[in-house]
Amino acid sequence: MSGPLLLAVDGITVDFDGFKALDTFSMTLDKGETRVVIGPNGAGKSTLCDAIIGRVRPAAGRVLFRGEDLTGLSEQAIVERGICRKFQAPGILAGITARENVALAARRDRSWWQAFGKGIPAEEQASVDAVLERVGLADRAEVKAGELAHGEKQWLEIGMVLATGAELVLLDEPTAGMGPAETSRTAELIRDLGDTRSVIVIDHDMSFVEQLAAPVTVMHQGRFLKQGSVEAVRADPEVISVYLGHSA
Amino acid sequence: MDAALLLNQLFNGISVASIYLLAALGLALSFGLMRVINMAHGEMLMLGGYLAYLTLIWVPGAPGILLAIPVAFVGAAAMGALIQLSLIRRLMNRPLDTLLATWGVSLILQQAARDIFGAIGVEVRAPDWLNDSLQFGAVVIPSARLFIILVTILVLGALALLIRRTRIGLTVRAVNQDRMMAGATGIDAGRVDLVVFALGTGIAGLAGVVLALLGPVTPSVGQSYIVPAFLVVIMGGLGSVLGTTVAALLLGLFSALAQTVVDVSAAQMLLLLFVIIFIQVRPQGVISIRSRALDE
Amino acid sequence: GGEESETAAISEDAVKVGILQSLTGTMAISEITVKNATELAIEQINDNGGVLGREIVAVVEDGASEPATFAQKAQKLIEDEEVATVFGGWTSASRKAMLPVFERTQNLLWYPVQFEGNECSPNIMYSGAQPNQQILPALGWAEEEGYESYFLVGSDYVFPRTANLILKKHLEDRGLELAGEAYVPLGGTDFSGVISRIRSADPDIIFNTLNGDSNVAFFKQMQAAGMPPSELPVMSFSIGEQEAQAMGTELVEGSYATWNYFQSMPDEANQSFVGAYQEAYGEDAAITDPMVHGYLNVYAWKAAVEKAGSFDPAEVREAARDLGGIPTPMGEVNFAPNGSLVQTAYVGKLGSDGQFEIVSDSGTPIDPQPYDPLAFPDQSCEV
Amino acid sequence: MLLALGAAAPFYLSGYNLSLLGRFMAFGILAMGIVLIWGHGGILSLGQGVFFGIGAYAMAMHMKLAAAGDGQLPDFMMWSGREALPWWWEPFASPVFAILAVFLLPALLAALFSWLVFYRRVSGVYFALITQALALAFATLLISRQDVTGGFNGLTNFPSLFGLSLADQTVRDGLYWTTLALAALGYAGLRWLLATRFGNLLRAARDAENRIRFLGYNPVPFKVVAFAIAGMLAGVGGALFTMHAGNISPALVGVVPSIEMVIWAAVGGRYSLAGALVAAVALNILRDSVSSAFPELWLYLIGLVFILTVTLLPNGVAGLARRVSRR
Amino acid sequence: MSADLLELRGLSSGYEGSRVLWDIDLAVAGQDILALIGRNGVGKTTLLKTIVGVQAASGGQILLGGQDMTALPSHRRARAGIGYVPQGRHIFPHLSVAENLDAGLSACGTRTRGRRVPDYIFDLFPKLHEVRDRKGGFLSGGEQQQLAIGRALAGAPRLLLLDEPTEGIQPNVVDQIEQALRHAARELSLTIVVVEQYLEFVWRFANRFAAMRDGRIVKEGKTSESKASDVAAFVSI
Ligand SMILES: Nc1ncnc2c1ncn2[C@@H]1O[C@H](COP(=O)(O)OP(=O)(O)OP(=O)(O)O)[C@@H](O)[C@H]1O
Ligand SMILES: Nc1ncnc2c1ncn2[C@@H]1O[C@H](COP(=O)(O)OP(=O)(O)OP(=O)(O)O)[C@@H](O)[C@H]1O
Ligand SMILES: NC(N)=O
Ligand SMILES: [Mg+2]
Ligand SMILES: [Mg+2]
Repeated sequence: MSGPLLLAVDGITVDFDGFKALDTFSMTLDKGETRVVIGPNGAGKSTLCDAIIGRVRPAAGRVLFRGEDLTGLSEQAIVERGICRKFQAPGILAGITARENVALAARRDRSWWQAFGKGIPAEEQASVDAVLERVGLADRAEVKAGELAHGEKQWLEIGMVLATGAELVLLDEPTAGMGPAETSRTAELIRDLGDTRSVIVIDHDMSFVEQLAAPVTVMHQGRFLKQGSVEAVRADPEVISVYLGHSA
Repeated sequence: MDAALLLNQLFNGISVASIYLLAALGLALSFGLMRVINMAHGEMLMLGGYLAYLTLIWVPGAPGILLAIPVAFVGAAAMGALIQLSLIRRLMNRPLDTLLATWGVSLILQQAARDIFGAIGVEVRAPDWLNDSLQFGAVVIPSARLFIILVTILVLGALALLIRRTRIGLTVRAVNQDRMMAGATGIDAGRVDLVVFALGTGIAGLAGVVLALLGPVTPSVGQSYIVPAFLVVIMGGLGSVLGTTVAALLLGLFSALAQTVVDVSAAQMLLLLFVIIFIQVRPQGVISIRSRALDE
Repeated sequence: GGEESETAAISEDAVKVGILQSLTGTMAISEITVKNATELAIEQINDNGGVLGREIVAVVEDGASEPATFAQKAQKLIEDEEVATVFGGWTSASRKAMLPVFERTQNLLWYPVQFEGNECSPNIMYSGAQPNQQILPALGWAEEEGYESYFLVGSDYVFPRTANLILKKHLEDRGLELAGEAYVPLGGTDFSGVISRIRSADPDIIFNTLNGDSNVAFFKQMQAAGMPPSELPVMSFSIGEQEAQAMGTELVEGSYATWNYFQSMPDEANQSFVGAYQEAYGEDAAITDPMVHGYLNVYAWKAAVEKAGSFDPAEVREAARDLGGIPTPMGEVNFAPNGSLVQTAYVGKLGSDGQFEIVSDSGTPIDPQPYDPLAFPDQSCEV
Repeated sequence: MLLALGAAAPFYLSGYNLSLLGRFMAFGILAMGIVLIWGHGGILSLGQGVFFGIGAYAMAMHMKLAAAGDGQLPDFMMWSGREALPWWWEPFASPVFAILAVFLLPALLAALFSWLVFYRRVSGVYFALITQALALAFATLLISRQDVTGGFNGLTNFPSLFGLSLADQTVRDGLYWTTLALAALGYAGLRWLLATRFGNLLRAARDAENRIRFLGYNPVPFKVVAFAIAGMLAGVGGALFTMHAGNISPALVGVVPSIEMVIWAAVGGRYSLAGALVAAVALNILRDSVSSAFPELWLYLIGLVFILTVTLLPNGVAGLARRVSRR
Repeated sequence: MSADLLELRGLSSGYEGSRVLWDIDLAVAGQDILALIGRNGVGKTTLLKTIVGVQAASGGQILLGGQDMTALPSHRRARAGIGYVPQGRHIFPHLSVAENLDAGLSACGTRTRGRRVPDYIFDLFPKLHEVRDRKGGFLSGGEQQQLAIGRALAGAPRLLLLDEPTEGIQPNVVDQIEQALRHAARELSLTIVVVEQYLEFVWRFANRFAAMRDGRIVKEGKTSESKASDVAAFVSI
């Protein structure tokens, strides 16, 4: 269903003063694949993102991206290799407009000596417009990002992640604070991405997960618990007992 | 280098560290809480020193020096409270501006001291038992320095108790970590700021008293201790009392030992170099607090 | 330059002079007293008919304890106020900064403080002691007293460092021992390391070129460490009556100082000067060596102007050398051809009243020697 | 308009006042650098005196060597007991090297220092305090190495500049024109820089450093480059100051002057290049006249100026002017 | 039904330069549970913040039990009986769970002395007992949400403001939170205003609702009288 192996998380353990937020966790992701990661609060989903993106150093294990070991690289070096992550809390530059936010993310050459110029190249300009269109912020483009509503900020940040052109996109609870309609739009957005990029989505909203129609990995207490389609996972008694309960 | 020199300097280092610590504690506390640095903090040392001087004119001898301690504490705390209410409160969330504005306060206080007490230093006559020294073989321990170490240990103990064990301490830590939420849970953050700031400047006032036992009290006495105190805060890590203590010890000992081989001025240079190298290794300071917040 | 100031600064009945001392900053406490003494002399001269029939008008500027400000204000006094001459300076740093201004404008500075020598500008009259008029006589006295091992403590600036450089050459030359040498930044108060080093060096005497407040900390910490001046003698070069009293005499009592003037000097000229000063500035005002030099500089300038019959700095400075005796509180003195004052050195011991008791003197006035022949054999003064 | 005012100055100011204006304008060049790093980069440096000092000393060393003449030691080395010129003094005999050093040395040192600190993600108040310690250490170093730095006295007594006599009024006028030209150049250059993407990213790094990291930018070089440029401007200011004033000493580069430099930018307006330039000149003129008339008052006054501008006019006089003109 | 506990009269509020709330009039009776619904960005969070006082009102009045709160700082309002569970939870990250709860006692004001965190909080959220010595900042999102509610309850509020309590919470914990809140509301005679996007959840739980659009309240009513699907229009596009 998808291309060659892109990401391999290989037995990583993240230890916080004796508490193992991730415990020899492994997973792989193919090029062009979308994967949903669910699991109880505290299962280690956000920590997984942190480990991939270089925010926390695993005590054991490796993260391989296109076969290259990422362990020990700086955040921006990892971003340069084509991984970008959206945080659980929206991370945007509040002081500049939505468009400028996206434009910054869209810059291909991010070295300081390339910055002594004004504006951005036409082809990047076009991609900025395309991204804004795609996340539905075209008419809010000139608003200061800090003044956007919570949900709009989330979209803007998704837009920024897209604009970086990253091959692997990590979305940690992209629908947090969104209503059903926005959620559907977000799902649509992510499905569109599927052709060109690999995506890892973390969320608790099962209806959203359903709309994504992608394979699901379930985590529990820092470990791998299950993997399968949404339906399979929903029906799994173990998943029901540790996570879903009966209301969902 | 001979062993006696080394031992003497080790002891001196601890006493210098004590002064650094008393000078830095208040800075560290209010930095942790309000993210502001009070550049007039050195002048709280000065104030403490002059208050000790005045107290000892009024009550000479041993009772005087013991009385000077609460007098200086209260006096400097009151001055701190005044600065907090009139200036720092207005500059909430503008730490760099606070730094500059309090520098203005520092200039004014120094000049005022010059106009009141004269530009030349005044001398605090300590009782004879503080001018003595204990001798252990080749190691000579001046009792004034011993007294300083003792005062520091007491202050530190009291402070640790206050922060760890009392409700005031809890509210201080809560405001420290999330000011908005502390207000919403019923904590009067403004009062916590005031109390902590006054407490910190009061401790600086104490530092002024012990300094007066070693040297003259001059309008600029604070300036000579304030930069090392800043370095202590930097090395200590975000407003942590333990970190501040460890950093003060490191810097005090480093400076004292450096002085056995080089001049005081070279020792100052080395001190900065030491701090810059230190932050290469531990940029978060001695005590680092891990947090999940994206921006610290 | 000089030509113009001849016309602008000097009117029918007045002549403008500059006084440039630190009125603010760390040096103010000392320098203000020199300014006062200078003003006292001007007032006295004006009361007695002025100079060449003209009243002296003093323009006072603040050097703010910063060398660059001294240079800037000197330029202002000369180029803007067009003064005939300037009285001022204390630290060598301020003098060094002003020197090029005086040389460029061909004006004349009267400098009142003991210093490290190694300088003789035709545009400066140095009335403070040269090293051979203060430091070396002190060493001579100490050697006679039988002290063999010397520890040198000083503030970190040019006077102590150069003075000690000269002292070290002479110690070596005389077969005396250098026990150690330590410098503390100006205003520094942490002597723990220095004292530990003194203790382990165990000298016979300390030669102290510390300046200002550092002295309080030094004597205090020495006392706390069990080494008061009564146990370990200290010879100071920057502690005068005023400093001793401000520090509290208990602390420094029994220590020594060498100067060319002490307030306790019994001569009548001195008594009347002390009386006049205290009448103007308070009964308890202490009188120090630099003040007297600041005071006598004005009289020397007056004498030179009268001898030259002109206010032109070039002529005045020629006339100032060899005036044939200017009466001053420290007796009759004279400027040598190299522009420095010929004067006697006195060693004093500080009593509990804050006054020095003179314990020794050089006997005859000493010719000033800007370059010490031992330390700087190849240098000489060319004026 | 400012340029015209500056250009007219030689025609109505006396030699002394022109030289004062020249040195204050040199301060103004430095103050514009503070606007770059503090206003736009959020980097408060309390150590600009260091870079000012490096530029000033580089130029002073050259003039000192020129004054000493061939093969001779500068006077202070002689009386400090030194027998030979230190190797690192030697290249300063060349005027070309000295001029290059004025521009490059402060920039390089600023880059190195700030890289060490920023690389470890130390910023804000911490950075300000470390720069203050740097200023203290630099001044202390200068004082304690008297034999090679002139110590507390600093360097003074250099009568000529590149073979021209500084006593000559046309040379002094020329110096003023040079200062004016460099100030104008600095202003134009910074304006351009702030309008580029570099300026945007610098401001983004100021507002949300970690955010831009996760967009793949490394904020460190942006801050380092800005700091180096500010260092260079400070160095140029220092060199010009030394030429105008005829001396440089540790008293001009330590903690207190370094902080005063920030107040120039604060009073002018931390985001305004022109404001900082004008404020540096105006405050120093004020200081010169107030300290002559009421020496005691100056410290109270500057203290009050600090407090009032920072609390009441966070955008300085430039901000006030803009607000007033908008009405 | 008792008299109105919370009353908003012509309340407006906003951020620098932009007005977010426009003349809000709202009354919440004692022991009511009011669901505040509306799309992203309509001003729900801003309304709650303005009621607790961490955001200043630019006009109008806030009355709690008839007492005017408008000019009071937030800690005074907390002490008057307003408990707040913010969006994003705002746990004190370096305080332990137990200390976070202790801090919640501050809302008891001068009555704090000698008080302990009531046991029923641990009965409501057993998980908190398990992690009571862990630092708040190290908890996962769901754990933090429980802690935030527990902390607000520790202050014995009369009025509890909840901002999206199910956001980012795993489904079975959502159930738990619902149970806990129902229980607390009943036992402690709480009045609750809850902002929520998850309509099914609030409809099970609230007895009244108010829908917001563009900073105004556009519809109010009883949850029993309108179906969740009827008001869904206010939440979706
Ligand atoms: N810096 C840290 N120090 C100590 N413990 C931590 C730290 N960060 C996370 N943890 C712990 O690690 C566990 C995993 O947290 P993580 O945020 O990865 O969970 P999650 O699956 O994203 O949960 P949620 O769905 O609630 O967001 C939690 O129990 C948390 O308390
Ligand atoms: N700090 C702020 N500064 C300026 N504007 C803000 C700020 N916070 C929120 N706003 C604006 O106020 C409006 C209302 O925001 P608020 O957070 O109250 O919405 P909400 O209804 O809670 O939305 P959500 O469902 O996304 O949480 C939005 O348009 C938002 O852009
Ligand atoms: N000349 C002096 N004492 O500096
Ligand atoms: Mg998470
Ligand atoms: Mg909200």
